[in-house]
Amino acid sequence: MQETAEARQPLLDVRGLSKSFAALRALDQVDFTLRAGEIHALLGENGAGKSTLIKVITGVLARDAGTVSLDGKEIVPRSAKEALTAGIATVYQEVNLLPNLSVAQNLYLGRQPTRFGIVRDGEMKRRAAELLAGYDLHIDVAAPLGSYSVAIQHVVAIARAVDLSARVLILDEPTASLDRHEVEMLFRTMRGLAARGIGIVFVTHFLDQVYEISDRITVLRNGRLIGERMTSALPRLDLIHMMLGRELSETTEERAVHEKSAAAPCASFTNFGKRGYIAPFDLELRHGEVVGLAGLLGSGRTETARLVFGAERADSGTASVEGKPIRLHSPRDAVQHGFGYCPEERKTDGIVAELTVRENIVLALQAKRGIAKPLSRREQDEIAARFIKLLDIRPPDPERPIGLLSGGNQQKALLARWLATEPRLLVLDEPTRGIDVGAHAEIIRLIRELCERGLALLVISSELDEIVAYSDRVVVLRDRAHVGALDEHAIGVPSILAAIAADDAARIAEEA
Amino acid sequence: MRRPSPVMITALVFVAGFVICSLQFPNFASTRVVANLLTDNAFLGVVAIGMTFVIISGGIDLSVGSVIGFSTVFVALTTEKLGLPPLLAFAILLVLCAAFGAAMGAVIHVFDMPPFIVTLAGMFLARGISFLMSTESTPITAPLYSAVSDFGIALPGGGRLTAIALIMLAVVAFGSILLHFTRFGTNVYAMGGNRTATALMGVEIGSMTVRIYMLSSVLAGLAGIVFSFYTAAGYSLSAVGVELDTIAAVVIGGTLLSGGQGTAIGTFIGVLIQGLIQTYINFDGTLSSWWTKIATGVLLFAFIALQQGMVRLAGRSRAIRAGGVT
Amino acid sequence: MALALPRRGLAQIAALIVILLIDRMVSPQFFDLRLQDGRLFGSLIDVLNRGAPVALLALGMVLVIATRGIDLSVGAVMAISGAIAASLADSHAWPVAVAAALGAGLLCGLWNGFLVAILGIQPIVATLILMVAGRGIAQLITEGRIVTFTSPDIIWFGTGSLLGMPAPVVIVVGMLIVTGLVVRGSALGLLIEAAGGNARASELSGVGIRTMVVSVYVWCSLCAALAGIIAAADIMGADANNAGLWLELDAILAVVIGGTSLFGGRFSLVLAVCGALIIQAMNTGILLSGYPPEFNLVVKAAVVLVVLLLQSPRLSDLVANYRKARA
Amino acid sequence: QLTVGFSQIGSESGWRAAETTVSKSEASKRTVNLKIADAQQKQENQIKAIRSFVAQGVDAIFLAPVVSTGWDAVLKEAKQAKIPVILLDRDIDPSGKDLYLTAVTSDSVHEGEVAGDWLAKTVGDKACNIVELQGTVGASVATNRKKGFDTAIAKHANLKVVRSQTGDFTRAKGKEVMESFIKAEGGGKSICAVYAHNDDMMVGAIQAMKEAGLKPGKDILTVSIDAVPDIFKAMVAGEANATVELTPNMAGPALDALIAYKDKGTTPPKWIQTESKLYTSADNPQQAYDSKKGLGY
Ligand SMILES: Nc1ncnc2c1ncn2[C@@H]1O[C@H](COP(=O)(O)OP(=O)(O)OP(=O)(O)O)[C@@H](O)[C@H]1O
Ligand SMILES: Nc1ncnc2c1ncn2[C@@H]1O[C@H](COP(=O)(O)OP(=O)(O)OP(=O)(O)O)[C@@H](O)[C@H]1O
Ligand SMILES: [Mg+2]
Ligand SMILES: [Mg+2]
Repeated sequence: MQETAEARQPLLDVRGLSKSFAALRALDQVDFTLRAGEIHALLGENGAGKSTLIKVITGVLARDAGTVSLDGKEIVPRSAKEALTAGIATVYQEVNLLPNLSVAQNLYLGRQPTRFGIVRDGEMKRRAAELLAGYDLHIDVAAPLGSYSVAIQHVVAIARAVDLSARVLILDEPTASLDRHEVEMLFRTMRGLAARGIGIVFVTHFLDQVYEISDRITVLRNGRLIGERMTSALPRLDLIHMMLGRELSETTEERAVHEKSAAAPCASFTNFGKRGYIAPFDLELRHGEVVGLAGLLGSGRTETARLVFGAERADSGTASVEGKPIRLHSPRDAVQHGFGYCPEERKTDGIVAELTVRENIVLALQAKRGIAKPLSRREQDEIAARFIKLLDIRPPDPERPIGLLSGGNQQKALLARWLATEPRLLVLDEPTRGIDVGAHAEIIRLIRELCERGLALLVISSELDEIVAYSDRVVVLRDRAHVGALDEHAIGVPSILAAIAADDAARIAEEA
Repeated sequence: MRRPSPVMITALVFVAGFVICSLQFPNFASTRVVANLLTDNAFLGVVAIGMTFVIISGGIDLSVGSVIGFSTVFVALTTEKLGLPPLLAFAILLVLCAAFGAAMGAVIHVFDMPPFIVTLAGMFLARGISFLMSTESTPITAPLYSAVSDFGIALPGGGRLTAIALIMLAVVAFGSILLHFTRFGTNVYAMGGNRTATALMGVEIGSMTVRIYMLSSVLAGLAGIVFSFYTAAGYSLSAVGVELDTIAAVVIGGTLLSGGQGTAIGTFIGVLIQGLIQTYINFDGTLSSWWTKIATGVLLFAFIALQQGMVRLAGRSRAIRAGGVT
Repeated sequence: MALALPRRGLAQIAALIVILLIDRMVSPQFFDLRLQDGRLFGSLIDVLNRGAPVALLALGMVLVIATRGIDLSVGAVMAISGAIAASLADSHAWPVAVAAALGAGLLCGLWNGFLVAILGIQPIVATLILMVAGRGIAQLITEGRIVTFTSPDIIWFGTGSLLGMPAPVVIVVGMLIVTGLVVRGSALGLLIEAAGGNARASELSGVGIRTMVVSVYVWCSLCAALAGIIAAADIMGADANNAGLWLELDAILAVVIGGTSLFGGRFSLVLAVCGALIIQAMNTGILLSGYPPEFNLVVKAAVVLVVLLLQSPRLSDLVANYRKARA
Repeated sequence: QLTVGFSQIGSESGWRAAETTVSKSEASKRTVNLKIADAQQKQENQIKAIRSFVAQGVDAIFLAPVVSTGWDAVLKEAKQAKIPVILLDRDIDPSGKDLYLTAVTSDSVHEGEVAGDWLAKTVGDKACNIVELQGTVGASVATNRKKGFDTAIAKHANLKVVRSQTGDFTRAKGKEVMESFIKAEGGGKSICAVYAHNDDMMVGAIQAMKEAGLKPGKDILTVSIDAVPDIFKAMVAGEANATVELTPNMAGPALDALIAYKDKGTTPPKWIQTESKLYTSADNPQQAYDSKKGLGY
């Protein structure tokens, strides 16, 4: 099979592609070859230039130098539309769909079935439902896309691109917000497309997935091509070395069991809930403890987080901090009580794109201190510099608008925003989404370290391994209700899966 | 499970307002008043449909009032001074308006400039050109004009559905179809939802921008023609400030100024609500100039507050975020 | 939203200089200055002095726009405050009249802020209500006539001078400094920019958006009220029908020329004032040029477009690309 | 008792407010019920107002038209409903001559002529550079007052309009425009007279002249139109020279004509012209001021 792939003539051939943003050389003489029928993983650290390469290929960004040829013919697309016409379909890194349009309209934008210029709505909906059924998604395609979770939106984006792809399909971190089930579904589709001779470019930070699906790997570092290898011929540690340029003592993701039961409750919520949003729950968070929230997509994890942070106002129950009841009507209240919250939707709920990295980092701290007590410029610079170093945010320029950072680096800056407030309780919704292996290990180490210092953490992650790695306790959700809890001795991927699936989670936990 | 749409709420608000007026004034609930409402606001309705497209796409068009003024002067001068047949004058006018709108759209897209400012410059320009053409008001005597003003479908109860009212209804119907049932319309919503994403999904936003402003200017030109039918004259100062009335009508009709949401029929009802406020004040007939302004403001507030209240009741509180910063 | 690496201010200042030079071309004595009754006198001073009301409006408006709002009512607020100041000027001590006028401004601002931040009405319609009704209120106060007054203390606000500078100019500079201190000396500036840039993210970071939005509208109305006093003092009478008419558009234009996006976020007070001066330099130039008034609007449209085109980041990109293509 | 609907333009100036006040008092003098609809300067609103007067079945309609054209259709409706229409303050386009009973107006071209003639007479043979403050661009009053003035001075080669800009009929703009005229004309030394299309602009211009160290009324002659109280105040102070009256009492003659028509069937003449009286500082400005200041200017 390898030989045949080798023999195939290049489908997409990129030679000497360069792109600079002002002084920053985002791509430097990059070559990249995609063959028909292969799945090609494009890997690299955060900010390595993967997304930029993709955008330059599809003409969203103008290139400075280099050539791109498709099927041996040189192409110079000047917009996404031209790339599409040429046969290159792309899912860009951030969900780039239209929340105000219906799911069906999103799927068929620009190519709706029409009769005499009038869109055949029924036909379009029927086809949309059919298309999504192929992904095991049975949703109302007439509802606005924005009413669905990020994960569903991602599936829709993928379905659209797959349906459009004529020759080449490019997927920039499509799996970041999907859970196992959806990922499997996606992989099945990808294999099917590859078998039909379509070339697929796949960007991800999950190395397991790389080895599961890809035929070939290209690695970028600091905008330069490091090398292209057959997946089967590249051991994991070598790959990491290629990506980081250094060794990474791959953290044995094993749970450190420590005694916390004696610790005082840092924050507790009793009978806390909101009608039509999430069923009332009891939740206690102790100093130095990591509580993981596990559940399927839409099970109510984000809802729990938003309620705990006051972003949604509870209509029942009470919240208390250090044993004293508190008012929790807004994020502002929560911040005053020392809570922090990294939301899952980075672009819409996290970053303020126009402001600099420095301003984004100090934002929550400043809001907490109040308007009258401004942080001096010196203090701001100092805080920003500290966290840029601590979290290795790249490029390490605090005065760069954060919107110009790569996705993973934005995520780090958001984490820095909350760490700067020295919170007592930090809620992290998918904290490692889009973060590279190096930084991933870094963040998990950081989570542990924070706990040592007495911080309480509530973490949501679709990566069960990850949850298992750092949680002291796991709360399992289903259908917008807390259905069970696993204490530290019971935590493990199988037991969590069982709890998610089982009718009576508590019983399973006991048995385990 | 579906919550009542903003259009439904706007329609209910209009009906409630009409009922209140009818209870207060005996002659109010008549086909005459309803027909007058359509005739008197015909030009506003036409131009507001164009504005609906612009606002849904995330833009704004401040030039429409001036374009109406320009159109009336242009029609008057070409028919009266140059002796062109009116229909030919209309055709030339609409082509000019299309070019004007296309130019604004192109500047907005190519130079990435805010529509507010580009169309503000357009507003100065169109008004300025009408001043240069003629500062006097010119009556239009073409036979077509008297024929149009004599035309009318008599309604039971003394009302008369005039030609310009019919033009407006046709534009509303045309606008609804274009907006809700064509690819063009969907693209308009898409651009209002997220410009970048729309471009990434393969829509040519450049040509869309040009076409949207072209549509708005053409409809403003048509509104100018309607206005000239209404007054049988061309005058460079006509329709001053109409852009704000138009925007208000569109927004009252449930369209979000931030783009991406709204309906053509909602705009139509918004126009009727504006007209209803005017009619109420005229029927009252005792208000001094200043009380007229204050009453207009208070009624505007009443309608908007009623609408907001109903929206809240319909349980959309989650979608409404702190006001100015949605 | 077009993100770009920061590069601010140069375009505006260049535009201002170019327009002043053009003014010098149409009117050779443009830069002449002399002292008249202890007050500087000359076209350049006219630009500053006549630009003062719009500069004040822009100073408030820029904050509103930075929160992604807009305030159409400033012209009407000017009329109200002028009417109040004028009606009280001769019967009460000047501090009373000024305080009453500013108090009215405060109430107007609270009303706008209430509609926008608490009721959640879109700013453009919310302030349209006061734009329509406010002028009615002002006319109600003056009963439609021009209320004249003779109190020299109030008149000082329009025609007095301090160290040779006309009082309105002094007031604008003072307000610029005060606003600058309040906004940049505290964390308000940062929080406004954050809230305007991304309201959801800011709210989730613990920024209290409502209070901030209300206070921004209040400040805007206060600036407008002050501008109203100046406008009334200038003609020694309150003209409720015409004071501040259409000035809201000039103020918005000034803010945008000053580089603040109508979609909120980053703002600059100094550049907004600079924008107001650009507009006034253009208006004064038109008046000095001696062209028939039918040309005013056409010239204005052309200048506005050119100034904004020069600022457009896209233009420099396009020029650079063109150069590259030629090379 | 008669009910008359009056479609008033708005309240854009003090003169307009005075016209409204005077109309009300003239109506109550004759026990006529006057319904005033304010159009906020918009023709659309005036048309709507006339329609609703017709719908309400008033006895007569007074119309102060905002522009001269565009009334045919709506006036036909009034005619069909047999409601007489009287125009106040401004005439409409001749195509509709039979659509109204009579027009009570001044002749604004004539007003401009009166102003021009006075200036020509006062200046004599001296060369005189005039600056002109126009009304709102496109407003027919402004166009006509300019036309009349131009005709009057055309006969005198020594009179020349050197600068002409719009002051939008307002004090503030009048002042601003005058300021730049002064600068453009060498500090005002070469200006011999100012002509303003209304008194409000002149009041502003007078302030501008004073602030520039000039003496209005002495160094620079002033002539304007309307005769509002504040211009008489300036005359008393010796800062203004002449004004041409535009009487706010249009409703009085109109009501008289209407009552005669209703009671005795006398058809009034098509045009009742009001007097355009010239006031100068010789005409006891203090007395004129006292008589006018209560009229709601
Ligand atoms: N429009 C832009 N202007 C300026 N700099 C940019 C722009 N877009 C990207 N960059 C910079 O280019 C570099 C490469 O970014 P890119 O988004 O391609 O990284 P990536 O490999 O996709 O990273 P991640 O895994 O975090 O998504 C980054 O340093 C980023 O800051
Ligand atoms: N399979 C599904 N079918 C229909 N609606 C769904 C489905 N999954 C999620 N949703 C909807 O998506 C919305 C948001 O879900 P949300 O993302 O908050 O859940 P979550 O448990 O936090 O999941 P995650 O954090 O993994 O995305 C909810 O309103 C939910 O009704
Ligand atoms: Mg990326
Ligand atoms: Mg979630």
